[in-house]
Amino acid sequence: MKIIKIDKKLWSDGVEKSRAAYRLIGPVKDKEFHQFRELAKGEQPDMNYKNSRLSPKSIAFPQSETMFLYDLDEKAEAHHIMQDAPKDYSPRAVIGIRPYDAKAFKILDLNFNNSDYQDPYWINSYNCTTFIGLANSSPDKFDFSTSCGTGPFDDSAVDVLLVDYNDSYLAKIMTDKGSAWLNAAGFTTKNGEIDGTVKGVGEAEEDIYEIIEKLKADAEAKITSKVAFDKIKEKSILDIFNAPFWEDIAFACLNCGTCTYSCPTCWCFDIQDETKGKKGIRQKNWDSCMTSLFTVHATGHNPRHNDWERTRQRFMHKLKYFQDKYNQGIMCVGCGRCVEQCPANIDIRNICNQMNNGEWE
Amino acid sequence: MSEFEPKIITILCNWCTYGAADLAGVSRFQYPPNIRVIRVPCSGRVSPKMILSAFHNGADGIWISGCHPGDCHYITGNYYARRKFMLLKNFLEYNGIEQGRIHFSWISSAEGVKFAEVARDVVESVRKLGPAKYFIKKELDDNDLCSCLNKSNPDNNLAKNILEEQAA
Amino acid sequence: MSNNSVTGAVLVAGGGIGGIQAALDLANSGYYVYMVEKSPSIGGVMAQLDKTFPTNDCSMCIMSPKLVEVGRHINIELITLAEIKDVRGGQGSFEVDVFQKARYVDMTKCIACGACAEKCPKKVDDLYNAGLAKRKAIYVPYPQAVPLKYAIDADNCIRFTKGKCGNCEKTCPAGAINYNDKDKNLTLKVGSIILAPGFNTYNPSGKAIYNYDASKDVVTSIEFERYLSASGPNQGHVTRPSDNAHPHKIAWLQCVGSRDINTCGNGYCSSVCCMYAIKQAIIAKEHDPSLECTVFYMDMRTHGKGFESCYNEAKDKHGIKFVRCKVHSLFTQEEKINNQENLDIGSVEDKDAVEGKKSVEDSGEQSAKKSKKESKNKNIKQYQVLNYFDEESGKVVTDLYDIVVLSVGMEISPETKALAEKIGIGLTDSGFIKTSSFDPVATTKDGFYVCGAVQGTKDIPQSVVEAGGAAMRAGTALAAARNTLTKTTPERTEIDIKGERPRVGVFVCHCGSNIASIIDVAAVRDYAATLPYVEYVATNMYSCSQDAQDGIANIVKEKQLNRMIVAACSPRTHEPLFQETLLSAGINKYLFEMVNIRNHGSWVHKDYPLEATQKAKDLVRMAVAKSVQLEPLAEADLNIDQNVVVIGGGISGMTAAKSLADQGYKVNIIEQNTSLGGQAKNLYQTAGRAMIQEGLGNLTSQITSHENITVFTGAEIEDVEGFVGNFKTTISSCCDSSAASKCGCSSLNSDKDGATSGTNSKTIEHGVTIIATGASELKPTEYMYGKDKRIVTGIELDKMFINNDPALTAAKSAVFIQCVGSRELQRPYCSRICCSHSVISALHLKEKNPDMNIFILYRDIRTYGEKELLYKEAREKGIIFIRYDLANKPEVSVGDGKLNIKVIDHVLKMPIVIEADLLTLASAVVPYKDEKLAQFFKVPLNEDGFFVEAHVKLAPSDFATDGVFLCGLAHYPKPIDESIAQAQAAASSALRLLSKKTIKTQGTIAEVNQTICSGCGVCLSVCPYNAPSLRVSNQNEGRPKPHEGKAEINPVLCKGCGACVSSCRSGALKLKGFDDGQLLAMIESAMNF
Amino acid sequence: MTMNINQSDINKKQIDIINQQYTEKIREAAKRILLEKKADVVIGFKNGTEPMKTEPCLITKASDVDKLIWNEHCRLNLANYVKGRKDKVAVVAKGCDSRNLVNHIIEKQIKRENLYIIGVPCNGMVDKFVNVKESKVGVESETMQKNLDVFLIDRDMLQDNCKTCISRNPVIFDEMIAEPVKERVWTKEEKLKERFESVNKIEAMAESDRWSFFNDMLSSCTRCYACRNACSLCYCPTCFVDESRPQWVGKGVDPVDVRTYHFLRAFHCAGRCTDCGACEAACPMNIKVRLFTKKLDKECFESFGWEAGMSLDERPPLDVYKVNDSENFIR
Repeated sequence: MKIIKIDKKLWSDGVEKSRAAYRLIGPVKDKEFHQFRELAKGEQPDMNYKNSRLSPKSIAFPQSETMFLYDLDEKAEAHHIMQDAPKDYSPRAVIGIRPYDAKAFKILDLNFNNSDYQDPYWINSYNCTTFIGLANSSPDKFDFSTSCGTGPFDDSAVDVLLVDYNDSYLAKIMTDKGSAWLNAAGFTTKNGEIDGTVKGVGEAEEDIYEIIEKLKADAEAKITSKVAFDKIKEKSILDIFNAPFWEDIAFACLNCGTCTYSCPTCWCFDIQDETKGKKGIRQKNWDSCMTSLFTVHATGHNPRHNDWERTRQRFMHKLKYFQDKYNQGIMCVGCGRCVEQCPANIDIRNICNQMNNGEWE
Repeated sequence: MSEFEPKIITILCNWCTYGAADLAGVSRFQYPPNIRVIRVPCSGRVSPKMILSAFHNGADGIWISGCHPGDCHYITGNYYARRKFMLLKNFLEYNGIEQGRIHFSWISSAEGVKFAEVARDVVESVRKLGPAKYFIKKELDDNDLCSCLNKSNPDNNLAKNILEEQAA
Repeated sequence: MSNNSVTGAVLVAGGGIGGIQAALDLANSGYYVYMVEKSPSIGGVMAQLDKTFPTNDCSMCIMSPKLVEVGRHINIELITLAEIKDVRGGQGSFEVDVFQKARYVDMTKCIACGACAEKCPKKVDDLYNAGLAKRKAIYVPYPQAVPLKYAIDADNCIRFTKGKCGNCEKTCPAGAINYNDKDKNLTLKVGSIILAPGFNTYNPSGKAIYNYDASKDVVTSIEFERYLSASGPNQGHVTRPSDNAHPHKIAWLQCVGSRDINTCGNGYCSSVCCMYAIKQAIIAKEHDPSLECTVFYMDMRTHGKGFESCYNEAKDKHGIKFVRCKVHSLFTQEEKINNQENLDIGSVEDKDAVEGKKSVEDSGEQSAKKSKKESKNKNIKQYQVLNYFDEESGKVVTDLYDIVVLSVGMEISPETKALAEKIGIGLTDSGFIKTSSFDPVATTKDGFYVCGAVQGTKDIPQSVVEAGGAAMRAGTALAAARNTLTKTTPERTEIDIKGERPRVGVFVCHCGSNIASIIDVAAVRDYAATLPYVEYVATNMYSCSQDAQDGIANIVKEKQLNRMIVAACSPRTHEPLFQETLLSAGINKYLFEMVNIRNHGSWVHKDYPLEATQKAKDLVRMAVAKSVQLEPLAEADLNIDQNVVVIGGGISGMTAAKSLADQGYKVNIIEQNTSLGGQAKNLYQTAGRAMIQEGLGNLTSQITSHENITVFTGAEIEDVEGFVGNFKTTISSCCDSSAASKCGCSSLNSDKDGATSGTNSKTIEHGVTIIATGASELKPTEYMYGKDKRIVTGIELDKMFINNDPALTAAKSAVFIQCVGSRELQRPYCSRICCSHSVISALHLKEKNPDMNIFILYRDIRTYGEKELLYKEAREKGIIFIRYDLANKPEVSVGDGKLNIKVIDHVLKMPIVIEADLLTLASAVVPYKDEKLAQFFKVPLNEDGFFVEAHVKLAPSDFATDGVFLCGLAHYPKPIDESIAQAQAAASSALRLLSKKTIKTQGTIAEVNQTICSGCGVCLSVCPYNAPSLRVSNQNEGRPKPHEGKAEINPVLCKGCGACVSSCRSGALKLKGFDDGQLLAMIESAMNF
Repeated sequence: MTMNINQSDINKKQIDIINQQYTEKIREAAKRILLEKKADVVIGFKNGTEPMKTEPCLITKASDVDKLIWNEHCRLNLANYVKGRKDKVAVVAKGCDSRNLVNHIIEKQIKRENLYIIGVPCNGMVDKFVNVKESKVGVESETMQKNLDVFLIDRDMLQDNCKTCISRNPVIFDEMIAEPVKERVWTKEEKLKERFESVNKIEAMAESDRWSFFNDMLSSCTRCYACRNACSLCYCPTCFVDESRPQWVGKGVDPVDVRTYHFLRAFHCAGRCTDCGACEAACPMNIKVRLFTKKLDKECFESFGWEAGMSLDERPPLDVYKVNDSENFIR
C-alpha cells in the first residue's frame, strides 16, 4: 500500500482527465440533498459533502433496471422471446464514496455473488466500478459505523481512500484498480509511480501514517452512538422472533420504504413485466420488506399480514439472520440514514441494542 | 403541423350522448373522423384512471359526454360525475395539461346537431394544440430505461441544470 | 279457476305515452296486448316535445327506453296505421274490428337504412314537425320511431298518385318495398279495451283575432315546441319565422282554445298550457338570455308537483314577464328598415333548414302555412302588435313582438267522439270520456277503460298514472285469464366457456351501401383477421337480416367461437338482436360486443372514406381488446314474495290494497289510526259532486270483508329489513293485546293462539310495499283561526256539511280565503285541491241558501280541467271572486261580535270590508314528512316533505328503490279521483313485479371484492338505488360474518350505472361488462397498434 | 430590534412552559382514562431518540403514562394510528388530527363510541427540516412580529401547513387538556389568497412550466410511499399503484408512473384532505407533495365551500352533489 499526496488544486483537472477512461459518478447537490449521480462533462463531485441522502448502492443496483426486452407483435421476428437489454459495463469510477457506503457493497456482494447464485447485473456493474473513497473527518450524530465493522476511515472496501488534509488529499492506494484510476487521472504513471512530472503530487511524508491515524482517531471519537450485536448471535432465532417487544417497537412504524430505500445494504428486489402496445420489458425494481405486497401469496394469503411483522422482518434479517448465515457481523454499516430519515423515529440502534441486551422469557 | 391528425378518446354515456351520436349519424351530420368512442352506461362510470390511462397511451385529447343534469338514466350519475370532472379537469390543467386537451359536454339523445358541433370543436381545439406532450408513457424500448444508473432519464433534474448552466 | 269466457288479452287504442304505459303494465303482468295506433309509429305528442316541465328533461331521452321496450316486448303486438272500426261482445270477451292501412313496406325486411327516403322525389309536410318542415312520401315519422320501419304515404306517393316513379323499390337494398300491399281488416279478441287516443291541439286557424293565418310569426305552442327542439326544423335555433331574423321579444297568449266559450266552445281549462308556456319561455331564454319573454294569462295554473317553484324561478331567476290579461286580439304591423339594421336577418345557420323553407314553395303543396303572408321585401320587418290592458298601470298598452306563441288547448278529436258514441260510451258535456270520482279510469261501459287526455285534459304524469290505473282495472277484470295468452321466452342452455382461450368472431356489415359505400368493409374484415384471438372473420350484406342471423349462429357453433363482434350500426338498436343470435348458438349473450361503424362511421365521415375505414379498424381492434376480457354473466333469479304491505289506510291505501287483493294477492294494510278512511272521513263531495262518505263507506266495507286483506289498525312500523321481493316489516300496536280491542287497534300476535298478553308486535314478510301515508290539512296560524268559531278550515267546513250543521243555512254571508299556508315563502308549493274544493263548497252553500252572499278571496283560481266549469257556474250563481296578492293579504278582525274581512278589491283597487258569518280558510295540504319511514324503505323526501317518485314524468307512482311504490297525498296534494287513479297505478306497478314471481337480475351489475374493500361507504352514498350495503353480522348467528363492515352489492337492486365503481378508491368494485380492465384495454388498444 | 430578540426568548420559554403543562395534562388524562377504563389504550407521542424527533406510542398501562410527552415536534397525524382498531382507543389529537378522526368516523374506519379524544390546542409544529435549512432560532423576522398573537413559534420555523391552519383546536373531543387557543378568523378571500398561496403561484405559471415544475419536484421521489403511509386517508387494503389486474401504473421509477402515483393519490384525497402536513413531514426527500393535495383542497373550497373534517354530518364532496353545482366547464 502506498500513500500519495495530491494538491487539491490539481484535483478537478485530474477528475476531468480520468473521464477519458471512466464514466464518473460522484456526490452532487440536488436541491437540498446530495446524491450520487453520473457526472456530466465538466461536473465535479462535491468533495465537501457530508452524506448522500440515498446510499450509492444504485450504482450497481439501480432502483429500476431493465433486464430484458420483448416484442409481442406476432409479425415481428423473435416475438415473445426475451432479449437481453443493452448494457454499458465500461469502467466507471465512483468518486468520494464514504467508507461505510463502500463497505456496504461488500455486504451486497455476499448476496449477489456467492456460490449458490451469481447475479450478472450486479457482478458486471460491481466489477467495472472503481471506488475512490473519501474518509469522513466529521461524522454526524446519526453515524454509528464504528460499531458496525467499518468506520469513517475504513479502507477495506475502497480502491483508493482519500483523506482530506489541509490543502491536499492523502490518497491511500489500496488496489490496482485504484492505482489505475489515479493513473488515468494523471496523478501517477502507469505503474502507480510518481515520477515527479506532475507538480503538486508527491510521495507522502514518512509521518503520514501517524497523521492519518490521528485524523482517524479524531473522527472516530466524534461517533458517540454505538450498537452491540454480539449476544444476538447467541440467542436463538425463535427466541428473538417471539420476543415481546416487537409490537411496541413497530407501533409507530408507517411501513413506508424510507429505510429500505435509503439503506446501503437492503438488497431486496422484485421482478415486473411492463408492456405498452406491443413492446414489453422485464425489469428489476427495488422492493421493500415493509410493504404488504412483499410477501403476499398468489392466493391472497400474506404470511406477514400485520404491519409489525414486517417491521420485525427487517430487523431480524439485518441483525440476526444475516449474522447467522454469513458470520460477518450485521447487515448494517451504521450510516445512520434510516435513523435520520425515518418519519416515525424507528431507530435501528435502539432495536439492535434491545435485541442484544434485552432479557425476556 | 397541418399534417397532424389528433386521436381523441371519447367516452359517451349509453343513454344520451351515444344516442346523440347515433342521431347525428341518422341525420348525416358530418364531423371529423378523429374520435374513438367508448360506450359506458353512464358518465358516472368514468373514473380518473381512464383519463390518465388515455394520456399514458398517447391520446391527444379526451372528450367525455353524458346526459344533461336531470336527464340521467340512473337519476344522479352525472351529478357525481360533474364534481369529479370539475376537479379532474382543473387538476390536470394545474399539472400542466393544456386547456383544450380534455373536454366535457352534456348532450341529450335528441341533440344530434350539438354532437356534431361539439365533435368538430373538440377535434379542432386538440388539433390546434398539436400532439400530446405530457403524461405519455414512453415507448418501452427506449434505451435510457436500460441505463445502469438509477434515475438517469431525460427529466433528470441534474441533467437539466447542467444544460441550463451550459446554455448560460 | 280458469274461466274460458274471459280472454287474457287487452286492446290498447293509442300509442302515446298513456297507451305505452298501460300496455307495458299489462304485458308485464300476464296479459297479451294489442296496441292499435293510427300513425305508422308510436310515441304520440310526447315524442314531439322538446323538453318536459317542470324539470326540463329531454322528452325523447326519457321516453325512448319505453318506446324500445314496447317495440321489443314479446307480449305487445303493435298494429300501426290502424283504427278501431267496431266492437262487439262484452266485458271479458270482446271482438274488435280493426282496419289497418297498407304500409307498402315489408316490416320484416325493412332495415331502416333510409336509402328509400333519400331517393324519394316527393316532399310532404312533416306532421311530426307540425308542418314546419318537409319529409318524403316514404318516411319514418322521427328518427327514434318505434317500430323503426319505413312507410309509404300513398296519398302523396307519386307512384300511387300518378303511377310513375318506383325509386324506393329500386333503391331498397333489402327488397322491402311492396306496392301491392293491401289494407287489412282484422278482428281481435280481447277481454278489456283501454282507450288512450290522446288529444288534438286546438287549431286557431280561421280565427282572425289570433292573426294566425295572416302571419307566420304567430305560431301555436306545438309549432314553437318544434322550433325549440334540437331535432326540429331549425335545429333548436329560434328565429322569427317570417324572415328568419333573430327575435328579441316573444309573447305567449294563454287560454287559446281553452276557458273560452266565445271563440270556441271549450269552456274547460287545458291544465297544461301555463306550465308549458313557462317551460318554453325558460328554454327560449336559455337559448338567448337577452330575449324578452312575456306570458299573458288569466290565472297561472301551476298546481302540480314542482310547478310553483318552476313558475317562481321563471319570474325571479329567468326574468320572464307575466301579465295578467286576456289579450283580445293582435295584428301585424310592417316596418321599413334600412339595410344597416337588416344585418341580423337571414341568419339561419343550417343549410338544410333553409332548403326546407324553400321547398315549401317548390313543392307547390297547399300547406296551412303556404297562404300566410311572408315579408317579400327584405327591408320590411313584421311585428305583432298586442293591445292589452295593463292592470298595474290601469292603462291600455300597445306592444310589439317578434313572435307570438298561442298556447293552444287540448281537444278531443271528432273521430274519437264518434267511436265513443258508436260503442256507447258516455261523454262529458265537454266531450271527454266520462268516468266517476271513485272509479276514475272506468268508462260508463263495462270493459272499457280510459287514460290520458281523452278522459280530461292533463299532463304527462297524470296520464301515466291513469295508464297504470286503467291497466290495473283492465287486468283485474281478466285476472282469471292471466298468463293464458302471453308468450314466454324459452330457457336455453349455454355452453360453459370458462377457462377457454378466447375465440373471437368478427362480422363486418355492409349495411347495403350504407357502410360499404364509404368504408372498405373487406379491408376492415382482413384487418380484424390479424388481431389476436380472432379466429373467424366475415362480412354480411345485412348482418341484421334473418338469413344473416342464422348464418352467424351456425358459424359460432361450427367454429366454436366464444366471443362475437358485429361491426355494423348502433348497439342501442341492435345489440339485443345480436345477443339473441349469440344466445341461440349457445353462448352467453354478454360475450357480444358491437362496433358502430355506420352511425359513427360511414354516415358521418362521408367525405373521408380512408379515415372512416381506419376509424372502423381502430374501433374493431378496441372491441376485440375488450371482448377477450369479457366474461359470461349470469342473470340470477330472485323470488318475489307474493304478499303485499300497504302503509296507510286512507282512500289511496285502501284502493291500492283492493286492486291487488282483487287480483288474488294477500294484502296487509298498516294504518296508524284506529280506523280506516284517512282524510276522506271528513270530506263531503268530490269535484264531480260524488258523495264522499258514501263512496268511502263502500270501499271500507269491501276492504274489511275482503278475504285477501288483513287490516292492522293502530299499528306502527318498528323495523323494516330486506329489499324488493323480500321485505320483512315489523309492526307493533299502540296497546298490548289484551287492551287492543278497547282501543281499536289490532291485536297482532293473537292470530295463532288467541289473544295473548305481552308485546303486541308482528313481523310481516312481503314482496312489495305501497306507501300511501297521506297528508293532513294545515292548522292555520293566521287569519284569527282558532279565535272565533265562525272561522273554519276547508275540512272543518266539510264536516259541517256532513253533520248538516244549522249554522250553514243560517249564515247570510260566507267568505273563503284561498292559499292559506300555500304558495308562501315557507311553503312554496300550491296545494292543488283548495280552489276546486272552495268553489264546490261555495256552490253547496248556495244550494243550501241561495241568498247567501259568498266571496272567494283568491290569488289565482286553479280549477284545472273540467273543474273550470264549476268556477263558471259559481260566477254565474253570483259567487264573488276577489283577487288579492301576497303583499296585501286579507285582514280578519272581530269586533262587536262581527267577523270582518278586509281585502283590497282588485278591480276597484280599494279596500273593502266584508262582514261574514262564516269564514273558510282553504288551508294547505301538508305532508307528514315521515323521515323514519323514508329511511326504513330507503326512499327520499323532498324539501317540502313529500316523497320523491322515481321520475316526475314517467314513474310518478314508483320509487327509485325497487319494490316500493307511492300513491295519494304522500306524493303530492290531489283530489280523490286522482288519488284513486294513482293508487291503482301503484298497484299496477306492484303487480308487474308480483306477477313475475321471480325477477331476473341484470348481468351487467357491480360486484365487490371484499378483500380489498375498505368499507368507507362511498358506494352507499352515491348509489341512488340502495344496492350497496355494508355487511353486518346477524347477532343471532353468534360469530362475525366474514368481511364484516365491507360493502356488498345487492344484485337485485343494482342497475349497473357504475357510479360506485368510479367512486371506489380501493378499486374493490367492478362493473361487469364495463370493468376497468375492459375499458382500459379499449383505451390502450385505441392508441397502440 | 433588540425587543424582538427578547421577545423570541420569551417565546422560547413560553413554549417550554406550555409543553410542560400539556405533557402533564396529557399524562394525567391518560392515567385517568386507563384507570377508569374509558379506553383500553391511549395513543400519543413519546420522546424520540434524537432532538426534534418524537415517536407515536401506544400506552396500555396506567403506569406507563409518563412516556407521553407533548412538544412542537409532534408532527405525525395520530388519526393514522387509530384507523381500523377494534378496541376502545383514547387518542391525543391536535386540530388536524381531530379533523381526520372526523373523516374516519364518516368513512366508517372507526366508531365514535370506540374513540376517546384528548384534545390538544395546537401551537403549531416546527418544520422537520428547519435545522437543515439553518434554523433562524433567535433571529427575528417581520412575519413573526405580525403573528405574535397567533403563534409562539417563529413563523419561518413552522411547518408550512401550520402557518395557515384553520382549526388549531380539535373540532371534536371528549376532553381538552387546555383552554382552546385563539383561532384566526378568516374571510373567504383571505383563505383563497393566503391558504392557497403556493397553489396560486403555480396556477400563475405557464402550462409548460407547470409540467416541468412538478417533474423537477418529483425527480427525487423514490416511491417509498412514506407520504401515502403517513396519510390517515390512505387506508385502502390495496393501493391503486399495487393493483395488478389491470396493472395500469408501472412500478418502476419512470417519471410518468411517479407522476401518476402522486396525481391519483392526491385525487383520492380530494375533499378529504385536512392539510395536516403528515405527508410532507414524512417525506425523506423533502418533496412538497402538499402542492398536489392543496390544489384539490382549493377547488373543493372554492366550488363546494368545503373544508374536510369539520363536521360529522356531511360526507366529503365527491360522495355527494348539489343540483346547481358549477358546470361552466361543460358544454
